[in-house]
Amino acid sequence: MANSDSAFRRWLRGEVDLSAELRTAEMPAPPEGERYEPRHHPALIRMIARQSHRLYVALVAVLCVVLFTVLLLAAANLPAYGDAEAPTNNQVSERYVNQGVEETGALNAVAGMMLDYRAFNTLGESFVLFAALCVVTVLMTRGRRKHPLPSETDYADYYADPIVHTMCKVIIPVILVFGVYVLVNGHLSPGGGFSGGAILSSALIIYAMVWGDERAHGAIRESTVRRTAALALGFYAVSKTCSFYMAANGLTGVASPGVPGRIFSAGLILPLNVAVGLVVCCTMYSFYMFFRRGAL
Amino acid sequence: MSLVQSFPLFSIVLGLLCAVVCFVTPKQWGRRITLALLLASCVMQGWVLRFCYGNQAGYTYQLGHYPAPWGSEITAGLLEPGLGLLCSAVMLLAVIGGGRHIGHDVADGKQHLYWVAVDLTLSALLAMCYTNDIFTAYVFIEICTISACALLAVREGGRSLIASVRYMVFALIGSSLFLIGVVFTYAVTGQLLFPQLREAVAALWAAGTYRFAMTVAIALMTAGLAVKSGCFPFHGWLPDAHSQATTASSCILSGVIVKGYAVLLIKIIYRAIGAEVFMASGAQHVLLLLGIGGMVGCSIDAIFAKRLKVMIAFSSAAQIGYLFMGIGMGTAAGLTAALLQIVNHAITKPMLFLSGSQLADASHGRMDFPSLRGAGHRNVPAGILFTIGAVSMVGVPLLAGFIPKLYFAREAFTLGWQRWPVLLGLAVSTVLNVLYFLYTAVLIWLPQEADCRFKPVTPHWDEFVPGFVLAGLNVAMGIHPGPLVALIEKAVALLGR
Amino acid sequence: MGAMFDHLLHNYEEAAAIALLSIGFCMLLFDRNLLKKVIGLDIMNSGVFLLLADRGYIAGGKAPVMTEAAAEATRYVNPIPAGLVLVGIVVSVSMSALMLALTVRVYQTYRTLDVDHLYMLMSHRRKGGRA
Amino acid sequence: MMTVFRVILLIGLVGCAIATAIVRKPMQAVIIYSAFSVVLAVLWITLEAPDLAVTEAAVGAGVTGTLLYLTLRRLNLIDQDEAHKEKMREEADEHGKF
Repeated sequence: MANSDSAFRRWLRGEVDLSAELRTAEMPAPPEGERYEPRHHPALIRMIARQSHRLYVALVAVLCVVLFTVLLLAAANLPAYGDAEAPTNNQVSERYVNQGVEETGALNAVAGMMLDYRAFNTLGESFVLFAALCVVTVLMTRGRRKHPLPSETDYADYYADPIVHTMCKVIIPVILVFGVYVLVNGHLSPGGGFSGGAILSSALIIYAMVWGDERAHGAIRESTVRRTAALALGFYAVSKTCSFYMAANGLTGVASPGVPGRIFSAGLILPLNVAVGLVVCCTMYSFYMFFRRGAL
Repeated sequence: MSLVQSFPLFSIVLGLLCAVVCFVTPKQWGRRITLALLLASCVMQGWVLRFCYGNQAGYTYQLGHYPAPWGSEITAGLLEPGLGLLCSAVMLLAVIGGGRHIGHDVADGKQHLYWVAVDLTLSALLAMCYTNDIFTAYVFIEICTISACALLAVREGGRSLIASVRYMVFALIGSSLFLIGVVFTYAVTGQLLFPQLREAVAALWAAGTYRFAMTVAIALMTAGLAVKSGCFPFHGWLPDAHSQATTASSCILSGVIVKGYAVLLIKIIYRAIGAEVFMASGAQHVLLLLGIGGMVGCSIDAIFAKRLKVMIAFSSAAQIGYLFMGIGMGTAAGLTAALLQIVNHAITKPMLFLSGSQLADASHGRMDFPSLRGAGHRNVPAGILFTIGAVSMVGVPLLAGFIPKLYFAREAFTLGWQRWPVLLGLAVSTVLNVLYFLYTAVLIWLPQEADCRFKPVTPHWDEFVPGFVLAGLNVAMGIHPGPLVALIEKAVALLGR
Repeated sequence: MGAMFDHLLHNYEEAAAIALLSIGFCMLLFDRNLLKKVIGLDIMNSGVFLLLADRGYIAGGKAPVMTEAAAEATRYVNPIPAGLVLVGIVVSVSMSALMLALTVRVYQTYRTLDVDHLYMLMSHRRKGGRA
Repeated sequence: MMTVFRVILLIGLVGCAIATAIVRKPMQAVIIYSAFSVVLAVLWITLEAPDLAVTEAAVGAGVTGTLLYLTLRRLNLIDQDEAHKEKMREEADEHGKF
C-alpha cells in the first residue's frame, strides 16, 4: 500500500511514464516505425489481404444466396401478379383514379397523385436532385489542389462534321419543343416535370456536345443555371407550404382545379410541373457540364 | 389550429429554403444563415415540445387538402420535437465549435456548399423525425445520405474520398434494402401512412395471410436502417467516415445522423408495424444480439485504434450497439433506456470530437497517441472537456453516461433469457471502455517530456464554449436525470398509442 | 413447395425483378471496379422499381390517363406504384451521378478504380499528420 | 400474346444485366447498360405506365448513359485493352499519324 502510494505521489510529480507501461500492456503492437510503415512487409500484407478478401467473398456469397432465396420465396408469397383484388387496389388508389379528375383537375392520375395528393414526397425528391447537384459540385470543382485533367485535345467536338452539325440544327429545336410539350402537358398526358426536364436537358446536352462546351458555357451562364434551379426549388417549397398551411387551417386554396382537360387547369399542378422540370433540366445539364469540363 | 402546430412543417421547409439561399449567395452569408436557421429550429422545436407537453398529447398535421390515407401527414408527439430539438442544438454547437476547422479544411470555393449540406441535413433529419409516411421517410433518408456524403467529402485532402466511397456503398445498400422492405410492405397492405399501415399489418397478421412476405419486409427495413446507422456487423464504413471528416462534420455525423436512422427505425417499429407484430416476427432478438456484439466488438477495435479520432469513432459504433440492444429488448423500459442513450451519446460524442481535435491541434495536428501525450497541459479547456467526456463514456456516476447504463441494467433483470447476455455485454463493454477512454484521459494529462516540441496554444472562445455547454448538459443529465426520464417515459407511452 | 413454385411462375415479373436485384447486388459487392459497382447499383435499383411497378399492374387495365380516348376502358391500373417509381428513378439517377463523381475524383487522386486496392491504401499508408 | 412479349422483354432484361456483370471492359458494360434501360422503358409500356417509360428513356438511357460515358472519357478507359492500344500505336507508327 505504502509502495503504491509513493508510486502515486511519484506519478503526481510527473516522474512515472505511465503511458509507456499502459502502451505495452494494452497494445502489443510493433514499435513506432513499423506500425506506421507496414509496407516493410508487402508480401505478408498481400497474403493477409488475399486471405481476408477470400473470406469476405465467401461470406458475401453466402449472404447473397440467402438473400436471393428469401426474396424469391417472399415474391412467391405476394399477391398474384395483375390481380384486381390485391390489397394494393384499395380505397386509396380508387379515389386517386375515380375522383382524381374532379378533385385535382388533372387527367393524368399519376401527376395528380404526385403533385397534389402526395406533394410532399415530390418536394423531397426535387431536393434529392438538388443535394446531388451540391455533392457533384463539391467533388468536381477543383479546390486548392490541382488535379491533373485529361488534355483538352481529348475532347473533340463534332462541330466540324457537316452531317452532325446540320442534323443537330434541325433536331435540337424539335427536342426542345417536345420537351416543353411533355412538361406543360404533364397533367393531361403522360410525362410531366421529370421526363420533360430530362428531355429539355438532353437538348442542351446535345448542343454542348456538338458546339463544344466552351461555347455552351458562354451561351448558358453558370449563374443562370444555378439561379433558375434555386428559384424553381424556392417556388415549389414556398407555394406548397402555403398550400399545406392553408389546408391545415381549413382554408380552401387559391388555385382551383378548373376545367379538366384544358392546359390552364389543375390548380398548382402546372406551375409545379414547370418548376420541377426546370430543376431537373438544370441539374442534369449541370451534371453533364461538371463531368465534361469540371465546372459548370 | 394554432400556429405552433405548423412549426414542424415550417422548420423542415425553412431548412430546405435556407439550403437553396446558401447555394446562390456568397459564402460569408452561408454561415450566418445556417446559424440563424439552427437557432430558429431550436426555438421552434422547443416550442412544439412545450405545446405537446402542456397538452400531454401529440397531434397529426395534414399536409394538403386530403385526409390520411390519401394525402400525407406529419405527426408530433413528445419524441419527435424532443429529438428535433436535440438535433438542432447539437448541430448548432458542432457548427460553432468546429467553425475554425471548417475554414481550414474546406476550400474557399466550396464553403457555401458546406452550409448547404448542413441545412439539408437538418431538414432531412427533422423530416425523418416528424414524417408519418413511409415513402416520404425513404426520400428524406436519401437526402440525409447525400448531404452526409457532402459533409464528408467536402474536406480537402486526407482520405475522406475513400471514406466517402465506402460510406456511400454501405449507405446505398442500406437504402436499397429499406426500399425493398417498403415495396413488400406496400404490396401486402396497400398503405403507406403509418397509422393505416399499422391497422393493415395487424389485420394481416391476425388473418395469417402473406405472413412470410411481411416478415421479410420487416427484416429488410430493419436491416436497411441498421446498415445506415452502423449497427455491428455493418459498421465497416463508420470509423473511416467519422474520423476522416472535418470536426464539425464528425460531430454531426456521429452525434445526430446515425441517431436519425435509429429514431426512424423506432418510429417504424412502434407506429407503422406495431410493436406486437414486430416482436412476433422475432427481429428484436437479432437486434439485441447484434447490439451486444457491437458493444463488445467495436470496443475491442477501439482499443487497437492508433489514432484518437478513429478511437472515438469506434466508440460511436459501440455506443450504437447499446442503442440497438435497447430497441431489441422490446419493452417500454428498454426503449426508454435506448432513448436515454441517444441523448447521452448525442451530447457526449460531439464534445469528445471537438475537444479531441483541439488536443490534436495542440500537437501540430497529430492524432497518434504518442504525440498526444501531455496535450491537456497545452490546451487546458480541451483537456478538461475530453476528460469529462471520457469519464462519462466509461459510465461513472454523476455524469450522463451512467444513466442509460443504469436503466439498461435495471431493465435487464426483468427479462428472460436475454438477461445474461445483456448484463455480460454491459460489464465487458464497461471494462473495455475503461481501458481505452481512461487510458487516453490519463495520457493527455501526463507530464510533458522535456524535449517536447509542441507549444501550448491559447484556446479561442468559440472552440471551447460549445464544449462547455455540452459538458454542462452532460453533468446536468448525470446529476438530475429525473425530468428527462419522465419526459422520455411519456414520449414512449405516446409512441405506443 | 410445388404450390410455391407455381405461384412463383405466376409472379414471373417479380421473379425477374428479384433476379435483376440479385445481379445488381452481386455486382455492387463483388466487382472490384468502382464503375461496375455503380452500374450494378443502377441495375439493382431497376430491379426494385420493376418489383414495385408490377404491384400496380392490373390485368386488362389501362394507364390512368382519363382522356376521351381511354374513357371506354373498364378499369385503370393503380397509379400509386407508378408515382413512387418515378420518385425512385430520379433518386437513383442522383445517386449514380454522385457515385460517378466520386469515381472520377478517386481515379484522379489515386489512379486506380480497384476498390480493394483503395482500401489497402486506406488501412496501410498511415502516417502522421491530421486525421 | 402480351405475356409472351413480356416474357421476351424480361429475358432480354435479365440477359442484359448478366452481360453487364460479366463483360470485362467498362465501355461494353456502359453500352449494355444503356440497352438495358431501353428494354426497361419498353417494359414500362407493357405495364401500362407511360410516365415511367418516358422518364426511363430520358433519364435512364439518356442522362445516366451519357454520364457513364463521360466518366469513361475522363478516366481514359475507353480503350483500356493493352493489346488494342499496342496495335493502335503500331499502326500510328506505320502511317506516321495518330
